[in-house]
Amino acid sequence: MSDIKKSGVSRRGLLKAGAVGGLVAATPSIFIKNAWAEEFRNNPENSGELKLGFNVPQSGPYADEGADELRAYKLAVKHLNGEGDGGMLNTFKPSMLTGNGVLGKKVTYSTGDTQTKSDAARASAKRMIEKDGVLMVTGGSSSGVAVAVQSLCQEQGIIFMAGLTHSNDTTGKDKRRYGFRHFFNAYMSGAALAPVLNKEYGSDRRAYHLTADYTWGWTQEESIKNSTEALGWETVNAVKTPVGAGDFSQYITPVLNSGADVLILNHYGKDMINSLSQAVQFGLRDKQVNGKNFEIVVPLFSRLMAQGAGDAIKGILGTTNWNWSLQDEGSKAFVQSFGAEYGAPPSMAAHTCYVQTLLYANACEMAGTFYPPEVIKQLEGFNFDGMGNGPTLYRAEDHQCFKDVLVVRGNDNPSSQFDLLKVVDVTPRAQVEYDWTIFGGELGPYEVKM
Amino acid sequence: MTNTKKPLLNDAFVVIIFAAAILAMPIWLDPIGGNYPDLLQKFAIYGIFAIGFNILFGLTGYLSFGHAAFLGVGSYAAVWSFKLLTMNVLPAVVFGVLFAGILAAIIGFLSLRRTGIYFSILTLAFAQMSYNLAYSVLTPITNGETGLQLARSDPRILDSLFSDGSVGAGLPSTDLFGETMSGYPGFYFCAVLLIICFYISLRIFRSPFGLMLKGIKSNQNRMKYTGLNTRPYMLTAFIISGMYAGLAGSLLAVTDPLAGAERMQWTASGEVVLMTILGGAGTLVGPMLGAGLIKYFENIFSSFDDNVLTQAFSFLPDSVVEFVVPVVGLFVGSGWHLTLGLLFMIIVIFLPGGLVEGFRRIVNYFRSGGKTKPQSVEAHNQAGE
Amino acid sequence: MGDLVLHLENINKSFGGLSALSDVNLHVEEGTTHAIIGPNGAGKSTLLNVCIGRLKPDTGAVTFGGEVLTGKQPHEIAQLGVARVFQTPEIFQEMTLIENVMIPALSHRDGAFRLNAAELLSRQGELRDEAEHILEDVGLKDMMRTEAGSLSRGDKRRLELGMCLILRPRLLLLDEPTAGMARHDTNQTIELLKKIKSRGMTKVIIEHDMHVVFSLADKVSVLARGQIIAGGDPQSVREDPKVKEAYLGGAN
Amino acid sequence: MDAIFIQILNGLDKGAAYALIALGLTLVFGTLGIVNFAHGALFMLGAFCAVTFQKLVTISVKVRDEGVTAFVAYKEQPYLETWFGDTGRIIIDYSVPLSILLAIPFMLLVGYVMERGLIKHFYKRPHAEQILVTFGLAIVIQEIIKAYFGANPIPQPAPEILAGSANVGAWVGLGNNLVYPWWRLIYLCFSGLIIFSVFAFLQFTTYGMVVRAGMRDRETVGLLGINIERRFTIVFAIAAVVAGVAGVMYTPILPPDYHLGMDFLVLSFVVVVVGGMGSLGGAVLAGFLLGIVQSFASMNEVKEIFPGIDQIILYLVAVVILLVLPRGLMGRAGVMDD
Repeated sequence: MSDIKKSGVSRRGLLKAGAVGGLVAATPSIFIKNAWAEEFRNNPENSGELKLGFNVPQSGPYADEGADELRAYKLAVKHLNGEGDGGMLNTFKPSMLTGNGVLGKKVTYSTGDTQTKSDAARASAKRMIEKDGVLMVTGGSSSGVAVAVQSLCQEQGIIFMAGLTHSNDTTGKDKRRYGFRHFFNAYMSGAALAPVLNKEYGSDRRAYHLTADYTWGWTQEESIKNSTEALGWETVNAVKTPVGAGDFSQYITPVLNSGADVLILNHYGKDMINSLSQAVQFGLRDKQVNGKNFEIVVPLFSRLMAQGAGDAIKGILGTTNWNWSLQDEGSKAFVQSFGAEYGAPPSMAAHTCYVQTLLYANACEMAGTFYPPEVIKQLEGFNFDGMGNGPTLYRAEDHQCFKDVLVVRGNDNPSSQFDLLKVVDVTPRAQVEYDWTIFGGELGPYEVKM
Repeated sequence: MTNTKKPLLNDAFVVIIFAAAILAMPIWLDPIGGNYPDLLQKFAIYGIFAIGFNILFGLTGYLSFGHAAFLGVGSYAAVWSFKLLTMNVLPAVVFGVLFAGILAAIIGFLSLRRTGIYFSILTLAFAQMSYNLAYSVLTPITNGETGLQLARSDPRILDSLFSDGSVGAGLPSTDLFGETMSGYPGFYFCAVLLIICFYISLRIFRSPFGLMLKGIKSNQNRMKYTGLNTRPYMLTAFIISGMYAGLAGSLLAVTDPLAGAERMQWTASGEVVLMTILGGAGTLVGPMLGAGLIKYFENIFSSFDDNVLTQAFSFLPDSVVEFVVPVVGLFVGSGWHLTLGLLFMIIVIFLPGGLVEGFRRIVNYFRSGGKTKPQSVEAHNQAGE
Repeated sequence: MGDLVLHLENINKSFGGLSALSDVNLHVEEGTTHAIIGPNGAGKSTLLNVCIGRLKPDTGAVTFGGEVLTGKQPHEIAQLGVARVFQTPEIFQEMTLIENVMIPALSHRDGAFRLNAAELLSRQGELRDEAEHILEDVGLKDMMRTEAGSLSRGDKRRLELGMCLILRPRLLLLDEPTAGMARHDTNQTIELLKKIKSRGMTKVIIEHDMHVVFSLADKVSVLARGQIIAGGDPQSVREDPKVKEAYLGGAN
Repeated sequence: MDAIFIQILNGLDKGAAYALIALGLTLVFGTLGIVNFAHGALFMLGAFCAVTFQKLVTISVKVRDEGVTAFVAYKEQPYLETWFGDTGRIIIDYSVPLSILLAIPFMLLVGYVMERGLIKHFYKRPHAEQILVTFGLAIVIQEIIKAYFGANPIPQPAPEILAGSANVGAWVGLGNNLVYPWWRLIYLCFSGLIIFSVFAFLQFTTYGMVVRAGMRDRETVGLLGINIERRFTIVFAIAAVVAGVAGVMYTPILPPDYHLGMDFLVLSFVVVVVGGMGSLGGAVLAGFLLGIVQSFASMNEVKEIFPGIDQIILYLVAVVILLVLPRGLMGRAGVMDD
């Protein structure tokens, strides 16, 4: 732990720091050594290794998801360093990655716990940046954390490759030049879900929303509302529920006699598991309303959530970023090497984290330097394939990846303990694209003053 | 804490030692991996928070479970000051302290009508209401879950008066007359404030006012029948303590201009309670030690993954490493909470009175030439509720 | 003898239907020591509690030096110069003796509230001298740095007396100041109380021990079943047959 | 009318959960004077008794899914089913109610060990230290659970026959549209039963009399002297069992995870204090009151007038009650009010 390589302290800052503290002597002279040499923060040129910061929830409700993300990161590091079977390195196109580290430097990492709290996540990211000297931070399992860490990274001049974050804001209102999101967003969920909902449930439906009362919930509600109303659905009501409510009965019972025939649960994680299990207990799925079967839709799904909800998830429609049962070459290679390493299939969070790491590494190779502005320019507008989602574009204007979106259904008759979601439809990329200006926000500068 | 018998010189000495120790943190924390700006800042800031909490809890025995509300309000006020007025940190700090003080006056006025656990639950309820509202309904003011952040388009009225108003391509950073308040300068800024806060706290402990607060803790009835109106004393202590929390909150925003609702959650209130008890409630430096220990665990222990462990134990034979790393791994990295929980239990079981009591015992042990002395009554009472 | 300072007029107090005080009228002259005696459960402590504002009477009023005490907060009553020694000493157990006395000393100087956070306790030389003086008076000066909780019961009571005296009260209420004390301690306390008698404050004293009553009291009132049944100078009360019947019984 | 009726049911159901958690807490709080921050953890341990029991009865033959080669994917065929056919299936189906049989002895043991090993030494310590040590213990318990069971909630289905909804509307003559899940109705009855048992225990047994005396006046109980320590242990163990079975029965409503205890911790303290320290009846009353108030505050009609009221209603009601009634609904003087 005596890693005292101090970085990111400019000479000017130091002198004044001394003046402010009135104690120049108290500032160890060891800081000053590196301060001259670097033209950008945490330049790995001197150290011979590229250090990445994996900032994932290790405690709190998303700890399992975080653990899976961490597994994926470790796997990615292995593959980048030429260990293991290479995974998606073999299918990723166009790729300059050779399994020889990045730009000849061995990839190492540092981990931290976001606790799924903005403050803790930023503190953890700062530790990685200030103490461990990481050049890129990645991970996370909620939008609040992603937005918070992303803006921190912008200030610090460190690239942030978001993990699981689904809010439109991450690459909309709160987008940043240094932040990139491979995961899809609420808008895309809505756009992808709409045609399937139309096909399955028809265009004459009355929807009732229960929405987690915070920013992600609202953007998702809005996106789903827009796309279902475009189908001709009517929105009966949209009710906000407190985060972590636990027992949702008082929100579910009014649905019973509201005249709605579809319940849309804009919840994630534990909230979704609870509200869905309870809605099923209240017999919503056995109901007939307006002569139609009552349906429940959960726009954002993950396998871990499906596990928590148990039987309640069976037959429920939703979207997901990726699923291990996909049969394209990239997915197969990834599942193969992940499964061989850990004995279980990767979650969608693990997938996005793995892909993000590879994308960053590749951009460095393409730029021929670790200098962040150059790396960013390589990622912006980057077209790639072979990463499990078909041809994908990292849109330059908002740093959002555009790719096909999976519509899935909870598996009625799973063939194994992991076989919980069944891909119903793949909504092609063209249908989920949108004009980047609709969410506002601005990316900010490439160069960050230090 | 029999303060009447201590000469003033002693106190000046205490402050000087304290100041030296705080300002030299970058040096002596370096070997244990605690030397980087963010953690140093957190030590100083949560030190202020805990010292302030101790003025209420340590002196009067009133256990507030809602102090995070003041921390949060301090942060929001500071960020709004950055957004609306200026990036200079001084107004932000002033507003943070001011708003926290106002909120503390309101909450304190109502909550102090009750004592004991009823008081604790009242403060908890107020803080939880603040948190829940900030998280959802008050989003226009607090920006909800995402947290209140700066934007390039913020008005910053005062800044635009004195300069051309252009802030360059990126977000402006907080400053103290030109000196950026992130990194080490930010730490020194916080450290100086911490030292001032410590001095104020020491003066309160040593003042007639402090004696009155201790009297309230000891016997509220006697205070009343002695002709003292305990309510204004309590309220003042509550407000001072709330302002400390507000200062800490505003400093969180100064070093990192973002304010999130979770700062007001009960877990944050509980954290400062734990810090204070862990270090030693009612002692001068105890709360600061408790704050440092908890923050160190949260930031450093949580980062020890298999990688780090394997390196740390690389002096051992491989076969031993394979065994040791997973076992130790249970207690660090993602298991850091477990260690923290165990630490709470061990300290409170074996060291009633917290860390400070531990040091006292060590000192006593050496003074008495190796013979363990029965624990002094005086020391025991500092731990009191 | 001086004017009447303490008036209790038609005091009634009952607890859940049980009458503790009924129509009590009591008048205490300035500068006297007025003893209230009576069998257990006669309502003596309730009477004192009504005086200091700990209990609110159902009807009736307490006036002291022209001020109506009824309805005032305990601290307001105390600020008017009413101090009380309790049956179980109410002291600051965790604090040293000197601190115990400093608090009332500050209260006497600063009033009910003053934001004296900027001062230093160690700079209150005058008050401290006064406090030490009082401790000397009650014979506890040698122990001024020990913790009050570790004192014997008699010493605690003396400390509490000191804490009251430093307030320079006009009226001092003493609730069984010698209860549970050994004879030697009792005599000491009597001496102490006699000493302060000469200071000219009014005292109301509740006592079981007739030895104490007759050594100290100028006037005696007898309370039985919540009512004053007799009053007057000690000698006449001693001879009142009603008192004998209700209280002294065959003891004499 | 329908909506009001159903919200009352919701409120009662919620209240039953609150009251059950608060009941054990107030027993420990009011009688032993221990501020037990690990009480939520006991509730969570109870819930994990159900999980453990389910895992035990579903120990399975693993039938490998040969279609998946990258890792071992399998379908589970519980031994109980293969060996005992329908009987086995029924046991698995009823694993939640049956797991009470595991939870009662286990929680008794946990309560006993916890009291003898830890709490005992803290009776005379300041509340602050009780908080620190029990909070530490709660973290330790929860981290151990996390290490074994992970952080993800684990579904615990109610028995199939109870999985559906009862037509409560027809029972009370409000039409056929009012349904309520069987399991929630059972939970309501169950908590009524437990509350009744605890009260009966306190009312009609000698142990209970001592406990009640203790709640009224700890000093007196201390003076009674005879083996008071043993009784304290029993009280603590009973509180643990109450929390535990409450946790077991709640699992079909809320799939348990390791953090469940912390989620309920603050709430249970609010309920206990609003009910008033040292009063069992107060805790139960406060539980139901807060449950019903919360349900009504969540109605759309109310939320339209006061947006976000459902977020704060619990605390708002707590504040109002505590400001109006100095010792909560039914608190006794002298219990933890200084």
